[in-house]
Amino acid sequence: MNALQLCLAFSSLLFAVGLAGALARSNAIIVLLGLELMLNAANINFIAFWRFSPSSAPATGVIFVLFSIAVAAAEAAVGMALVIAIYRHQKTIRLPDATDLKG
Amino acid sequence: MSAALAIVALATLGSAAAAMLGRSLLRSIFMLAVSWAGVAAFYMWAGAQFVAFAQVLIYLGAISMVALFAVLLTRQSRDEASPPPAALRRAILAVVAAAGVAAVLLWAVAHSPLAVSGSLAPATSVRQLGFDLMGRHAAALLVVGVLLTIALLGAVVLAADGAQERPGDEP
Amino acid sequence: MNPASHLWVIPALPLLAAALGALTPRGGRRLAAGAAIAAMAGALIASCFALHAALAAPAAHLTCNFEWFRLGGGAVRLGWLLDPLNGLMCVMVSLVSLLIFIFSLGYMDEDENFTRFFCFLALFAAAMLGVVVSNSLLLLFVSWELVGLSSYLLIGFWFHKPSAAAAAKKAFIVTRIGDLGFFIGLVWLYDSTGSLLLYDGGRGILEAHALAGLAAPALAGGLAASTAIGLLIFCGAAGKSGQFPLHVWLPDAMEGPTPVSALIHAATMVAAGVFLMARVFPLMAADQALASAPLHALTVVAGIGAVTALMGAAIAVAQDDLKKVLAFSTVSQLGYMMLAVGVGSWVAAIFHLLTHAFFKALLFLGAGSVIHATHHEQDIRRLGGLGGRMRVTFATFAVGMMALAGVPFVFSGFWSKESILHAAMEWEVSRLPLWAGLAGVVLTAYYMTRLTFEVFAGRPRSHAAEQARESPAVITVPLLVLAAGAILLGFLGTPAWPWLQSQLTGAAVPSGPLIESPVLTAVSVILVALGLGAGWYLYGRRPRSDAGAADPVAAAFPAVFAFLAARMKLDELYALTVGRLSSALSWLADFLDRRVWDGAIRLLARLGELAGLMNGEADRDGLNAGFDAVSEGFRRAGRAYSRAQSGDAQGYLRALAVGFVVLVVLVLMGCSR
Amino acid sequence: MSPLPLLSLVIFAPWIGAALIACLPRLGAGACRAIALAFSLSTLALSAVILGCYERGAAGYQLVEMHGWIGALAVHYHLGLDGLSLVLVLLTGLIAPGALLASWRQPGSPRLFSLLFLLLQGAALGVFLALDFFHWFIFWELSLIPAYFLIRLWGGPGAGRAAYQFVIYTLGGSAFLLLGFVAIFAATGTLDFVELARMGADGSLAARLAALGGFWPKAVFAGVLLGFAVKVPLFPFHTWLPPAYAEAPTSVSMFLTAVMSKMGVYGFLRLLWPLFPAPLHAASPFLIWLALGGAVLGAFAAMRQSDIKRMIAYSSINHLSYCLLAIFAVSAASGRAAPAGDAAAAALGGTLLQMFNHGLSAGALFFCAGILEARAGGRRGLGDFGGVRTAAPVLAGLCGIAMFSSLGLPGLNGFVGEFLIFRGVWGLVPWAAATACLGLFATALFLLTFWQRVFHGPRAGAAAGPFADVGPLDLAVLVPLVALMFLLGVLPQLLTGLFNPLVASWAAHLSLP
Amino acid sequence: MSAGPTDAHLLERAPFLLRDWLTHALPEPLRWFANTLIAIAAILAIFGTLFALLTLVERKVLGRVQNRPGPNRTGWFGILQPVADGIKMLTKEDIVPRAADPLLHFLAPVALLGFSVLTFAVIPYGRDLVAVRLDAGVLYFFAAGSATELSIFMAGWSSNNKYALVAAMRALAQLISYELPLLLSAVPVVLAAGTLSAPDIVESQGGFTWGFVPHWHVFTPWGAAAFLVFFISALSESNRSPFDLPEAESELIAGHLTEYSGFKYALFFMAEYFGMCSLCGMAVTLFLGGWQAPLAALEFIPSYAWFALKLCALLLVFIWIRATLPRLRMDQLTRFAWKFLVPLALVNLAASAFWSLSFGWAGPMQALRWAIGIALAVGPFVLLGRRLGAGIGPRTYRYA
Repeated sequence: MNALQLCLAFSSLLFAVGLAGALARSNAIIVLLGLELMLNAANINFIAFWRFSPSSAPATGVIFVLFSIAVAAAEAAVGMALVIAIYRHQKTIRLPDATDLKG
Repeated sequence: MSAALAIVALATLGSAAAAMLGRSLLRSIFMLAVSWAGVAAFYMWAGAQFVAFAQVLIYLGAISMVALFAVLLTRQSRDEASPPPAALRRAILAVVAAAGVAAVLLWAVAHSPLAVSGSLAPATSVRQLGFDLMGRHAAALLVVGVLLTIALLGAVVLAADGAQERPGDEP
Repeated sequence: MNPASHLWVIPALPLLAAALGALTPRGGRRLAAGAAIAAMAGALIASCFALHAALAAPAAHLTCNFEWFRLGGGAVRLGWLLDPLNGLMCVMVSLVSLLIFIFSLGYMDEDENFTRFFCFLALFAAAMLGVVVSNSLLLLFVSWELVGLSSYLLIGFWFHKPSAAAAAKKAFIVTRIGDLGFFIGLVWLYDSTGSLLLYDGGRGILEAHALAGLAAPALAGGLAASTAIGLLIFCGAAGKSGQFPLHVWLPDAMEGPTPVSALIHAATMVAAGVFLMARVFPLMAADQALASAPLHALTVVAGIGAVTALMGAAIAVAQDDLKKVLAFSTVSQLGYMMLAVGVGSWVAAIFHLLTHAFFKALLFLGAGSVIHATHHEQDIRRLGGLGGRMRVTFATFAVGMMALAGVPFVFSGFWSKESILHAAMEWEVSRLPLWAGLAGVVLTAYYMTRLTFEVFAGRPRSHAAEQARESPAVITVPLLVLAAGAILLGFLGTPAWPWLQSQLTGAAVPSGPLIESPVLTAVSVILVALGLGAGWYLYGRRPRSDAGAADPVAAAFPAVFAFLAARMKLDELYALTVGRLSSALSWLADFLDRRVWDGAIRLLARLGELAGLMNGEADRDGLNAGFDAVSEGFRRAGRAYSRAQSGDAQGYLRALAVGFVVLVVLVLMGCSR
Repeated sequence: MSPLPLLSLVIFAPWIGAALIACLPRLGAGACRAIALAFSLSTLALSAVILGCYERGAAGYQLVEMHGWIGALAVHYHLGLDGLSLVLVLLTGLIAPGALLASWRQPGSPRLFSLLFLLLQGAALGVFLALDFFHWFIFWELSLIPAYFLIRLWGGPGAGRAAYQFVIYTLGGSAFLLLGFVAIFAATGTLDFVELARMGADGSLAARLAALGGFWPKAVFAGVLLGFAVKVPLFPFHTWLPPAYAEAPTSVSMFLTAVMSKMGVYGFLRLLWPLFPAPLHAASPFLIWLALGGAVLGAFAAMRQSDIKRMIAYSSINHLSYCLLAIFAVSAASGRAAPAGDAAAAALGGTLLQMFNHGLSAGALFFCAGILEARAGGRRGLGDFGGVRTAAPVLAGLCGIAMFSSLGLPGLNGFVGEFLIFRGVWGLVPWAAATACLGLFATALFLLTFWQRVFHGPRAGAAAGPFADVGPLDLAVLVPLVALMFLLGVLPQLLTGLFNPLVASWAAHLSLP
Repeated sequence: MSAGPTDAHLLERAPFLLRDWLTHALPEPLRWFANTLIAIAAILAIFGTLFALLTLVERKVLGRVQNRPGPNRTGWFGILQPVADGIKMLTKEDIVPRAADPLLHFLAPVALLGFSVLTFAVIPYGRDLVAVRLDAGVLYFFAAGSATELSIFMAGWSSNNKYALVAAMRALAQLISYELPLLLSAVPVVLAAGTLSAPDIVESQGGFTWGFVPHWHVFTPWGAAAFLVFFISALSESNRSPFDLPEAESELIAGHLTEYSGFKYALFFMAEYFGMCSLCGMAVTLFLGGWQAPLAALEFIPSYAWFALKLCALLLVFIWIRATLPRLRMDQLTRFAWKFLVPLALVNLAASAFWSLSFGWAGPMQALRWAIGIALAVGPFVLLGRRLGAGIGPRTYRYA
């Protein structure tokens, strides 16, 4: 296992942890944060490939991660606002209770 | 090198797992902050200084704050009040699914022939990054800017719904 | 320097005054009146200059033509014309107008729409002068219609009186009937000659080239185009000048204020028709050379003129309204003028026009003075005895009356009437006009004598007449000036010194003896004396004692008198023919619209409705049932599928994760196989 | 060539205004009106700009804008302006703001009204400027819808029925028009007016239509003719007009009569005549009778109306029939020897002048009728008034000028157009001109009767009580119109100069394929 | 840390000489480590001393402003007062509430102090006198600064006290609000200097116009405006009056510090002063020319002395403001940030861009450039200021 594979393993595990959190917890905030973790894991992959890639494309990975972080920030802001809005309407932020979109 | 990586990875994973498992929401967030800091450390390790600082600035400085606020504003929520059997079932299912995904990923990582180039990190100065951002990726940068603006406004509108709060009060 | 190029100043001055008057508020009486009078004085001076320039070269037609607008390949052109005829008319019109303007200052003093009145008067003067100076039939027609408009406005000046409003409308409509003929004539002329300029250096319609083309027998029956066009133009002239079938508006027009009656309906506007005939005389006379033609335009003109002269005089005999008498006398005199044109002596017509303008204006103003003094009492039966109370008015009125009656040698009317009768006598076609003219002479003398005695002799027969006193100087001075004109003007055209004739024709007319045909003169003098004597015998010898007393003639011939008093029932005839016809036509048009065309559309709509109804039935029972079944099926399928939509976000995520794993595994298995 | 797409701007400026009003829901009534007026005035302002860059000596289309649009249908976005369009755009620019001002004190939502009105104005302008049937027809139909709502929502008691009849009738006509053009497209593969006119001139259009089948050339001609005949309207397809004009609110009546009725005449000149010279020539002896019917019977029918607005509506029929008469006479004479050229030029020039002049005078008359109606609290019968001239002398004066302009008094604008039409028609079909004179007579008769009954005599009816004279707002509408009546009566070259080359070229090509 | 300038004179080189004298005996890999340790130690020592002095100076100055002597009992003019305070703090009982979260309660002051200290790493104290030469130094500074917010929240929440929690939330809102103008006002400098590295920014401010006007950014229109915004935001970021709401004694007892005592309290205190110092240091670096001398003739004075002088001057201004201005209300605070400072900073960004673009303008164009620049700086200030003043009336208290 070389360094790159180590990094990738690290990111995979982080992704799995995030996924588990997002699936297991019923609190919407934690679910959102789990998603953030998954995003972070993806970012790690980008950086890892950038760092160890043979062709060493100029800074593409870094730039992608920057954009990804920006999008994550936006997602967090909107997500948290949604959580607050849901809370205001239903007095709970438990995801299993928020099933108004049921068909 | 690998040792540093291992330490960082373990710290990150550990704190993340603790965050996902923890009972207390706030503690979870603090643990997550640690985990994010770990990711930043990984970026430092990989030589992506700028990204590392951005990670700290945004995740520690902003997202964790937002999460904290969300937690505090929704404190009256019946926290984890689902009946134990259901929660347990969901937890088991979650762990199984996550484990499956992890297994697949790890298997893929392990079995992929991944070549590693130099041991030296590719040098990327902030100046070069800036030129790239403003040059080849200018359009994307603009789009992200618009996205962030809209997200900010949208978040304000969503959260301020009904209550007569000033937009500025919303972090 | 072409004097004609400045001719536009003459109509422009009063037009300016009219515009000023229109924009002046009601309070600006002095401004409006002052502007109008000043403009008229200016126009008079300019006219004098123009006349001077025209007399310098009587035979030349000074023109100034210009392009109005371009159309297609060509252009519509207008122009100004100056010759002695124009010049004289200009001077006459502006002088009479000026006097009447001044008269109006006193007469209209108490009217609240004083400024408006002067605005209309100035507009009228401008239009009339425009008619006179234009060198294009189109421009002439434009001014012509404006004359009609201002006459309409002035007749209806007291528009709150329904009779005045109706009279104004009648005047406009009746003259418009004639004008439509004129319009068609104009269009025809334009189409066949390509121009409407009277004189255009050889290309004008009154010049030889065009006339030759028009005089050829072109229409059915060997009629020349010029005959038809001339008659159409004569329609317009007849309408304006109150010739026989179209004269009905003129007596009604006396509803307007008296200065208006004097200016428009006696002196100037009604003369416009005669002027027009004189103006286009070459065109009217173009078919004379065409011996084969069944009808000559001038013959018709002469006939109509004769009929009008006689008819007007006859009706005047039986009128009781001061102004109506004068109005029918105007009709009659205009008939004389037309007669003169018809028999080929347009010069005599113009001579009579000029003298008539003065003495008829004088008479009307005298009547106005009487009416003013008696607070709008116009019924001669209720007047009387004014001779002693209003000496100036009486004296001047008597001058006018004698001029109109044709009292020999001193008064202008005698000379002009003599020249007309002389021309009629020399006409070869027929003697009828002469006889009609001579008959008219008796009647004229008779009804004028009747009028004078009724108004001025005897004793007052009403309170108003008792209270009457002489009018102020602003009214009497114009009377005196006009009286002087009524006497002196006649000496411009005596056969012994035919200055007017030679100037108008542009060729020296040899002076002859003072009396051209002694027999005719003798006859007419005797006839005048007869008329005067009869009038004196019936009305002067024993003046009417009170207003209710019957007229001596009415007592003798009640049927005839009533027929004449009812204006020969011509209005009723019109109501029965033209009025009925147009209302029938309008009923038809309305009926077609409301019932036939609209009915057809409605029928279509009903048919459409019916079709829609049937279609709807078919749809509901036939097609819809099948669609309902199918859509019910879709709805069930959708309901079943929507169960998967649990709303559980984590469930979706889980499914995603599991799906991902399964997918990867499947792909791997596929690859390994 | 101007770099600005001026013509698109002319068309779309009112629509931009409409969109603006639609997008600002909180706008106050005054602001709505002001915006609408400003955008309505844009047409006038832009036509001033157009006048600046307009080549007066040229007969063809100017300021042309041509862009590909729908390739599959060979549809182009094609705009162009010649003398005919220019005159009508000017007219629209003059009348539309006036009509909006006329609606200033009208009850009801000014927002919706302004919006619909601006839509209507833009659509009318589009009809006058479009040179491709596709969007021309869109504009043509789009003008109906706002008009329908304007009549329906703001009209008098019978407005519902009148508006319905108006829309259904004209839509029916347009349906035939559309079918006709579908057939033309099927035969030629193009919908461009310029192209079609070229084909019409050399006869290939007829030939291609005939190739579809012997029945088609006549059917297509009849369909197109019907579409325009209803719109103008040509007698006897005019029954929708009096109720629609009478029931519409004043401002809409003004616009309908001044601008919308010109759309039909425009169609005759722009489409029917160039595209079907031969069929029109064949049909014109019959059509002349119809036009005469409109001119004479329309005028006589007006005499019988007791409703002032209906009366003016009939006078519109009468006036427009003169235009049609001139067109049909020219068509009847086409193919004759050369001397007819002068008369044809006069007739066509007169037609264009008459279109403009009728817009001015009928617009002003409807406006005056609106004032009377407003003062009388909704009554507008001839018998409801009396002696208005005593009560409101200024109104009487201005209305009188408009009336005399309408009955063709020389010195005012109406005369020049009618004179030229009669002069031309006389040169081509003398008996028709002579017959049409009956219409002139009847016009004078009914207008003077109207004037006498409403304005003269003692004060009676609605004028018996307090009766206000015109206010500044009314003057703002009437004075420009009246001033133009005088100006164009004296100086018609201001207008004829714009379209003279066009008329000359029309008159010079009076040939049949 | 590099070897230090060799061509400069002795005083300028003194820190490096001292360091090299201490470590020259060590072998090469260790020397690097030792050098770093020495830098850390020096920073801690110097700023620790500064902190001690600053507490004293603040109290003395406040006293003078309020017309009283201030501490004057311990030592000469009270010079030993900080020592006395320190001893007191160290010896006091460390109280942890029973309901508190002990771990976070402990971690909070430590993390706060840690992050505060971290920010010192990138500030250039003198020519080549910088602990870590980072390419993205300014970004690092802000990243580290933003992390302190977390610690404050930690403190507030872990105390399990409602005052503390409310104060923590207030602090969060305030810090986040003012973080934005702070960052945005630094961006123009980055734009002008074309680098994120703090030493390079200082270098870019070297030189003089006409020999006596230094090229400091504060002497440009946009720079002045940005400095103003930065300074105000810095006041707020360091919880200084008039923005000291989180620890408003009269409303919230002592804010998030309510449940802290003894040494932990001292750590908070220290972290706060450290943050203040580092912000002032960054302000000096960005706008006041860092260690550059104000006149060419004064360059004989060593660069670190100039830096210290400027830093002290700014700190005194901080104290002076504390003595002068009253506290703002919460709504006024956020409104001020979002409606005034942020737009101003954004417009200023444009002004700075204009300034860069018009770099080549000369002669009369130069005057125009100044006119436009000043207009771009002053205009928004006036316009926004007018709007800002419009809405803030006295608040009506509904239940009072």
